[in-house]
Amino acid sequence: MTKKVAIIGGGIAGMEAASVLSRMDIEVLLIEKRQQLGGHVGEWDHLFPNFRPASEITRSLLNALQNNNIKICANTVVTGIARKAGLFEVKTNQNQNFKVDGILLATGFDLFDAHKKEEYGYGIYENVITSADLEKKLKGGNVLTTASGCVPKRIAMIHCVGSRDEKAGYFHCSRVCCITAVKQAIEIRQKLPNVEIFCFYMDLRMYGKGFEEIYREAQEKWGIQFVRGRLSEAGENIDGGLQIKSEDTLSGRPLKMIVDMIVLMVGMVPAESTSQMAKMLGIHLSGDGFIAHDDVHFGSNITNVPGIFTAGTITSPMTISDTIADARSAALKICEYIA
Amino acid sequence: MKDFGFTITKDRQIDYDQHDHRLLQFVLENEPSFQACISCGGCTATCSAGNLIDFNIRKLNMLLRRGETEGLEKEINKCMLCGKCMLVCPRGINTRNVILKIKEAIQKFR
Amino acid sequence: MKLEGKKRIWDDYQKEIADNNYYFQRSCIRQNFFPGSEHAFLKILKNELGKDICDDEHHTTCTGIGYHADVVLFETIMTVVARHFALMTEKGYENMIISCVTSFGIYTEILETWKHFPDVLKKVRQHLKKATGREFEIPKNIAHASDIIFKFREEIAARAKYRLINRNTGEPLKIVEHIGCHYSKMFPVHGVGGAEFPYVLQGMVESWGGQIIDYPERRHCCGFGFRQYLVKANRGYSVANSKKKFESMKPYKPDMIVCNCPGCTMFMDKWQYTISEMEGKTYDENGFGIPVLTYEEMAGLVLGYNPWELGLQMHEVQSEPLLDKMGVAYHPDEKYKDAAGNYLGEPAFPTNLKVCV
Amino acid sequence: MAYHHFVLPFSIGMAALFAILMVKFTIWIVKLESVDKRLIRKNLFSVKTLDAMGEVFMESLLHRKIFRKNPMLGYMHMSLAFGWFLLILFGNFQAQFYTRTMLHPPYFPIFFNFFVTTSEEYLFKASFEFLMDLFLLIVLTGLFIAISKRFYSRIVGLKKTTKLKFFDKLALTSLWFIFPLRLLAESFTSGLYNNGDFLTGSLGSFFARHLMVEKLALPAWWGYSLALGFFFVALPYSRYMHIPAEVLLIFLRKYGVRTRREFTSYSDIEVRSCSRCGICIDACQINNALGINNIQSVYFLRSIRERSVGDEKLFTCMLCGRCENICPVGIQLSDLRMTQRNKNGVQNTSTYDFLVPPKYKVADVLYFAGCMTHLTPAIKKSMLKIFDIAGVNYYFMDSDKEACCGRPLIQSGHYENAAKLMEYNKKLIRQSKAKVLVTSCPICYKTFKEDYKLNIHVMHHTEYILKLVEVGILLLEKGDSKVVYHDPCELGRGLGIYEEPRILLNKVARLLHPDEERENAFCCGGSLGSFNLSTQQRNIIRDDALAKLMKPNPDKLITACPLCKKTFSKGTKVQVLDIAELVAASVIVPEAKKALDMQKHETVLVE
Repeated sequence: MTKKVAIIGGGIAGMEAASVLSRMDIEVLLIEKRQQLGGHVGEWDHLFPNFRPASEITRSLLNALQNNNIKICANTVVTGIARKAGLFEVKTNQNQNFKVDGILLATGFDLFDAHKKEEYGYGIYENVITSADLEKKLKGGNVLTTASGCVPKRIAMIHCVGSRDEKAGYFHCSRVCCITAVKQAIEIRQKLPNVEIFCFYMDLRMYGKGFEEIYREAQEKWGIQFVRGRLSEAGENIDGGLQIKSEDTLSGRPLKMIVDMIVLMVGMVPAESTSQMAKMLGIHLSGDGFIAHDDVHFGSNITNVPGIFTAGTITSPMTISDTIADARSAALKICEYIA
Repeated sequence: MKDFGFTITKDRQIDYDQHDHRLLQFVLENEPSFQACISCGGCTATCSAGNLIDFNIRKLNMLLRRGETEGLEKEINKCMLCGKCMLVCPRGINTRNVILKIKEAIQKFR
Repeated sequence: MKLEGKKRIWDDYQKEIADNNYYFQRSCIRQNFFPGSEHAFLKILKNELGKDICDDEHHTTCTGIGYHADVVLFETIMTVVARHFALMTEKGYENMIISCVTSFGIYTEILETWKHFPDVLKKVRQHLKKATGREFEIPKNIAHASDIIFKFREEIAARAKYRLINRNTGEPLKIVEHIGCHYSKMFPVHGVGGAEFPYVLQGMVESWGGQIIDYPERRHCCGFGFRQYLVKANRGYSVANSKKKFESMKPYKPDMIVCNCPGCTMFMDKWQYTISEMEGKTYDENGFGIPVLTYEEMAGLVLGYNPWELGLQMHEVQSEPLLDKMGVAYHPDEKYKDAAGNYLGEPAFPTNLKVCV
Repeated sequence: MAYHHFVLPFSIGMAALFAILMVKFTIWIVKLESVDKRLIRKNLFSVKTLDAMGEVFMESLLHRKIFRKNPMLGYMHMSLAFGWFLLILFGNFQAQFYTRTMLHPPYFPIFFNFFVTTSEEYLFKASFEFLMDLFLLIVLTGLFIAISKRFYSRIVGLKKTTKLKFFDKLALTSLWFIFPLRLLAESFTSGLYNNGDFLTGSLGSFFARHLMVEKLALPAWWGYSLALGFFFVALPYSRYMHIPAEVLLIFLRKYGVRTRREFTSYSDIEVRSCSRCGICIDACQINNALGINNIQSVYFLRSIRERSVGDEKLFTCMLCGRCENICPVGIQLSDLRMTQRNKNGVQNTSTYDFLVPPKYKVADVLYFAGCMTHLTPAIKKSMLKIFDIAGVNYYFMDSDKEACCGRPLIQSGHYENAAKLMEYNKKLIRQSKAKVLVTSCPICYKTFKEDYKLNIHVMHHTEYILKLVEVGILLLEKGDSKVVYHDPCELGRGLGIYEEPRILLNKVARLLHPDEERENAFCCGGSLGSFNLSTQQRNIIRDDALAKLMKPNPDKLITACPLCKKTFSKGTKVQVLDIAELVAASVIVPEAKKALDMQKHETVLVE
């Protein structure tokens, strides 16, 4: 008899795991709360480190889902999961009731709500946007302008917004924001060659393959400046410009400058659904609010509840490459379990 | 003007918009490798002059980047141009030329 | 600036403020330097709003200045504050109004400490008992005096004789508000509107017809800083902070500054004089300086109180230009007379700051 | 007297040339520094003048140096210069023999074959006719190579030939026409009168058979004269000015005049003496390894002439001295570059007040490691070990308070700033009362030796160690490792230390020889002389040099400069050592050493 797996979350982790499992002759239910698959990546324009269009990723993942073993349930939210006779019974808001052998949680992350950093004035100052907003603007293909329609002359990119910040409630590093800032800064410079860009960082964590190289390119080729210091506060000027204050820690002096636009590099935080799901299933969370693995080295994809597995950013912030790798290993783990 | 026995303290803040960035522009145009500085401080650590006095070439370069050029001339004149900094720079910055260009720029924009 | 964004934050920082029956805790600086302010406050509460408020002659300073100047220990100040609670308890009140932002900060800090460290509270009760034989209840509600005015701003607006509108142009007056660091920066939840975009003064100004100016250095400290002012060698640092604010607000051409904290009022006012004497610089267009008012004085003007009774002549920056804009009636020749009508003589005039004579 | 209007262009051109040259030479000599003038006065009537004449003959006519470097190119230059010289010389003899008098107009020998068409006999007529045709042929072969070089420079083994200006083109074109036109003119005339020797005669009879030589002869003579005239007028304003300038240069050099720190009249003569042969381009690693071919000495000198010296030409150069070593004219190219880097009086602003001499310290030997050696501590350690084993009373003068020797500042053109550092070091040296100063860094070594004007013996550690070995204080054990020695620029070409390291290395290892060594050694690419090269560019130069050095497949690469060591060690897996390290590892410490008497020490100290 064919085995059946429910994958909750149709972002790139869920999609990749679904396609791998389906090729191993396992029936997959891919449950996505929204109309579209692709998750956050679907809303992104281009990707680091090679400026590849994000749509290429989602398209190729979607193509791999064209398979008889996969059933996609869009606009579907899981309302309950119960264990019955070694199987899981999954109930949804569409009044469906599925019996599956294993469950893969791939519900991903939420972007940090930048409103919470009140002193940065997101939602109040016209020219404060988030990295996700910027990505939407870039995707729209329009010229980047300030709220008053002018071409910005100076832009500040603020790293670690909602990451590594006890005051924002999150201690963890979101891993992808540093490199995203570099990527976005380069993209802005490509579109607006006369704009000055300052990245305000706490530490630069260019850990991935090719990251350091584009960081260097950002400095050398695009003249992007990096200031080590956290933004303390932003204030709006009489002409809509933004006055920002930080310490230039490497000069050991406070720094003030007027910029035309601020881009807040919002981090990855646990999705709201993660804690609900964890509660419902009795899965452990780690201190950062993401799903925990009991063994830090061997425990990836495995939860404390047998039969329930994880893939992607439900367990910690990840890049796309890491997410894909994690989804593949999750497929392997789940396969071992149901075999 | 009245003497109150105290004066208004000068701001320590770097006011980026109030500064003259011509020096920096000149140095960057003539020695673009300066862009790549990550302020690691290797140059200062190996500096022959820096081992004798409070001469911090990393910080000077940093202040130049922020347009804080006051006092730059007095400081940069302590450099002996020996080139040790160039040998240790992890980003391959042509530090000696940076210094020469700073000196030149100081003359130019005096 | 998007108002919806601010409203969203204001919604997050709603504060419970008692309706009536208040025990009033005066402020050292306010009653000494702006004596008309607390007088006006009591008058507004009693006469205009008909509230029951106890102005107790037995309470003392909270010792906050000493505390922030590192000469009074936390244990000491907690006991002094405990005594004030005891006085309130003895008088049968449960809601406390605090006139001073420094005190307000200290009270909230102490109450927060007791919440987390019940042992400390126990000890303070023992200390107070031992020292004075008194016992106390923790107030049910603590509010800064401005919170009360904020709460009843619409009632005051209904009784207003003047509005914060420039009579000549019909435009709202442009007003800079300054809430004072200790009002909500330590505990944003205890301030109306929180710390980053506080609403307490803005709410009053809006209700009374004025327009708030949000300028880049709005959040910056006035420069008082206790140690910074108290030690003469540090005063240059204190004045530099006020100067930073003046420079930042100047392009907006504000008609007045309204302050929440008595210390801030004092320094925003007096440093304008100092800067004008030191550098010949003033921050309005005509050389008078920007008038700095307490919120009680502002409320008093709105309600049509006599500006000299409000004590506006006690300020370093004189307020006649503001009174003229608002259309407030005043008698120039009564400016330097006491309540009984005796001429008190003119003060020494500043060199650079203009004064209407 | 023989005359025809066509001689006018030649005569006027020649007169103009002589007049211009007179003016130019006079100005140059008048403008020389007074010290230099004194040198001329002192040496004018000495054997040095004869010496100079000899060199003029060897270099300006025979082009011996070019010959050595590149026989094909040498032949080209020699055939043109010496061939033409012989044509003129023998042409005059011929005219004299013919007229039997010394007095004839200057154009007469030049156009001899036009004026003398009869078969009238004179002494050695046949020989003269034969020789004149032979010399013409020699010149023409040289010209053929020159023209080919212009179109295809690789014929003469040059990778790149120089680029030309207007007057150069005029002079060059005229020059190309002179000898073919002479050949035509003489051949037509020979054809007309049925005379001439193997070349002009046979060509003449050939032409006479096929062409109307009677109508062509005169225009050809006109052409010949015009070509000469144009050439002479263009010469002082073209690259060919190098011919007379070099002659003057040779004399002045023989008299002891040298390039100075400032740009003098002598420097100007040097700049004008450049023949634009382009040999410097081939020697330059920046060209060979990086393909940058607009900063080499030939272009740099041109930029001086055109007053367009830019930072790129000025500061990219590594001052390795390879071009100077190979320059056929012997121009002091590195020093000339330094005259342009000179920033004295402009940026003399450095202050090194922070350098406070440490406590008075006396020693026999001073050791100055140098800034770069502090980044290669193994060299330091080895030297200290050698000093200790040798029992030398030494003082390590820059052990913790490192003051730079000043050479990097000199190389940047800040001589006056460097002088401040030199003053500090001199004070230390003087107060030590030492007799020998040993340095590990050739960069420091050169400046201590040349700029400090010390009255004590300055040695590079290579020389010093060898001395210790020679007097028997140090005993070395010969190992079996195969090593290649890299000559550091400043030590080799800079100061001619080639033998000492090789003698030492032969005592401790098996020394292998790369193709390019000694004067022809490469620069490692780390040079402090360049201010513009990027790390990547330096790495390419390094790798290029390494590839050639490593051809003999050594176990170890030995050098004698901390900077070379540091540069090379980043580019190869083969162990790179300083000679001091290898020696220190090969020292034998015999019991007998202790018995060595102080006399041996004295020998070292005194020398």
